[in-house]
Amino acid sequence: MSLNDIVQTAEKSQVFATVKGEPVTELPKNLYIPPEALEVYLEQFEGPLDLLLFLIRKQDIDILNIPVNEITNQYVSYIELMQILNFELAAEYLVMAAMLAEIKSRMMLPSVVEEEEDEEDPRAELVRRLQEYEKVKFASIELDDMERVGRDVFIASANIDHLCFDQPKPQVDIGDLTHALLSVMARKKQRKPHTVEAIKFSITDRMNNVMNSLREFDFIRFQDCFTEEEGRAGLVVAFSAILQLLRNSLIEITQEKPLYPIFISLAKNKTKDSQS
Amino acid sequence: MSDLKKILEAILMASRCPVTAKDLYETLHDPNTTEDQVEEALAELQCDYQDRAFELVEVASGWRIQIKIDFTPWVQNSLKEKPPKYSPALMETLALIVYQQPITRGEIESVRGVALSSNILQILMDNEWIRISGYRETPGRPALYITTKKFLDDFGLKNIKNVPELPEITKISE
Amino acid sequence: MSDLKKILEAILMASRCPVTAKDLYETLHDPNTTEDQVEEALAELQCDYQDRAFELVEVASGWRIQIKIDFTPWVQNSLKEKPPKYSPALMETLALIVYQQPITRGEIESVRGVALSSNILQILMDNEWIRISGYRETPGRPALYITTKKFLDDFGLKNIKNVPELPEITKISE
Repeated sequence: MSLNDIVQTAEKSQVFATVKGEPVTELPKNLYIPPEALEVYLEQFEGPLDLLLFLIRKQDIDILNIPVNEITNQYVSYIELMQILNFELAAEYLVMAAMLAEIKSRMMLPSVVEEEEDEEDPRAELVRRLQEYEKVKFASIELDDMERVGRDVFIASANIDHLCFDQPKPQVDIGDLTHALLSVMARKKQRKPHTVEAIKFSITDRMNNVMNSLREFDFIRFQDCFTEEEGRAGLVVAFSAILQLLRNSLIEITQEKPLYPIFISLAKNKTKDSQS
Repeated sequence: MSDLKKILEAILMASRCPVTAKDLYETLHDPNTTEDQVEEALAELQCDYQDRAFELVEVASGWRIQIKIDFTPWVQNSLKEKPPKYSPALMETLALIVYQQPITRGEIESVRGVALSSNILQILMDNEWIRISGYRETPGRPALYITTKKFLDDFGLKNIKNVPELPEITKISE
Repeated sequence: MSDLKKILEAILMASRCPVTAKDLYETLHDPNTTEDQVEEALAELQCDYQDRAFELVEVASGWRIQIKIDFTPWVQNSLKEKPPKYSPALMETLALIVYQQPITRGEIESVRGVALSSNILQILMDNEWIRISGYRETPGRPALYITTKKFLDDFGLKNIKNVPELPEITKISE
C-alpha cells in the first residue's frame, strides 16, 4: 500500500489506521522524508542508526552538535508511522527511542552538568556510534562498487572433459560428509525459533501471598519466600515481587549482621506513607 | 579482431557449458548482426586459435572452447598438484543429498537456511555424483536429487547403506 | 608462440582457481625451465591478450585469466541465472569484517545497532569470503570472523591492504 492509497483511504473514512485501539486520522508531523518516497525509504533503513543518520544528513545538521530535542521528535514520529503502517519494527528502534529520550532529559538539566566537572556531553556516545556506523556504511558502498567475480568479472576457462586421463579422486572421504551434515544440523538447531511460554507465575499473586503471610506472622524469613521446585522463573518472580513490595514501601527487609538470616516484615511507616 | 568475434569469445570463455550459435545470436540483441555473421565469426575464431593452447569446437549441445589434447599431461599434472577443493557449502549439500535422498533443492535450502548458489548442484552433476531421479508431484514439480554409482565408487563405498550412521539426536526429521 | 607460453595458457585456462607462478613452475616438471622464465612467459602472455576478450591478471592466490570488463554486459546477458544481489545489511557486515577483523558477531551487531539475521554470515561463509579464525576467550567464547584469500580474489585484490581506504569523516564542522 502506497502512502497515496493510505491518504485516499483516509479521505474516505477519515481514519486510516488504528494504533493501540485509537483511530489515527492524521499523519505525524515533522516528517522530513518526502511522503511519496516514504514507504520505500522506511523499508530500506538498516536499523535505528541508519534512520537517525538519514534524519541528520537530510537536514544538514552538524553531527557533532545534534539538536536532540528536534531529532528525537522526528525519530519518534517515524517510529509511530512505521507502527501505523504495520512495519515489523525491530526492538532496537524502540531502544534507540528510549536512548534519545534519556539524552534529551539529561540535556534539560544543565545545572547538574555544570556542577560535575568531568561530565561528558550526553550526546557524545551517540555521536561516536553514529560516526562509526557512517564509516561502515560508506565502506560497504565502496566495497559493493568494486568489480567482483560472478557479478562483474567472469573467469575465462576452457573445457577439459574430453581430455583422457585419470582424474584425481576427490580429496574428501565419507567422514568429511558426515561432518558436513552434523554442522548443518547443529546450525539448524540454533536457527530454531525458541518458544516463549506463557508466564506461569504472576508477580501480583506473589506480592499478595507475601502480604498475606506477613499479616498472619510478623516476620517471615527471606529464604522462605522461594520454592526451589518452581525453578528459575519462580525464583525470579518471587524476588521481583519482594522488590516491588519494597519499592512500594509496603515491607521492610532487615538483617542484623552480615550472613545472619534476612527477615521481611510489614513496613512500620505504612500508614504515614499515604499522607506524604 | 572484430568486436563481434571478441564478444563471442567472451561469452564462450565465460560459459561452463556449450552454447549454440542461436543462443549466441540471441544474446547479442543486435539487429545489425545476422545469424550467418555469427557463424562466420565462429569460423574465424577457430582459425585464430590455431596457435593457441585451446580450440573452438562444435559438440552436440553447441560450441565450446576446450584445451587442445596435446596439453593433456600438463593439465593432468596441475590437477594432481592441486586437486579441486570443495567448499563447505558444496560438502553440506552433498551430505544432505546422501542422507536425505531423494531431496529437492528447496528442501536443501530450507535445512541450510540460505539459497543454494546454482553452480553447486552443477558441479555435483558434472562430477556425476548426483542425478535427477524424478520430479516431486507438488506445485512447480521440483527436481528430486539422488546419489549415483559414481559417487559410491569415488567415495569407496560398496552400497549407499554403508554410509556411516548418524547419532540419533541429529536425525533430520524433527 | 613458445611452447612454454602455450603450456602455461593451457594450465591457466583449465583451472577455475588462480594458480601461483610457483605452482605453474612445479607443474612443468622441467629442469630446463627456471621460475624466472615462467614469470617472463606470463608477462608475454599478458601482452598477447591485448587484442583478445580476456586478460591475465594476478590476484591474491595467483594468476588467472578473466574476461575483460568491457564484455561484462554480454556475459551477464548470456547467464541463465542472474548473480545474487546482496542487501546493504550483508555488505555492511562484510565491510565490518574487512576493516575490523577479527570481529565477533556481537561486535558487528553493536556497531550496526541491529541484530544480524542468521543467514547473512552463512551467505558470507558460503561464498568463502569469510571464515572463523578462532574464538574469543570471553564468556560464551564467540567466534571470530576474518576475511579469506577467496574474498581478495573475488574482489580482484592482491592484498588486504589494497581495500579502499576509509575516509576520515570526523570533521569538526561541515
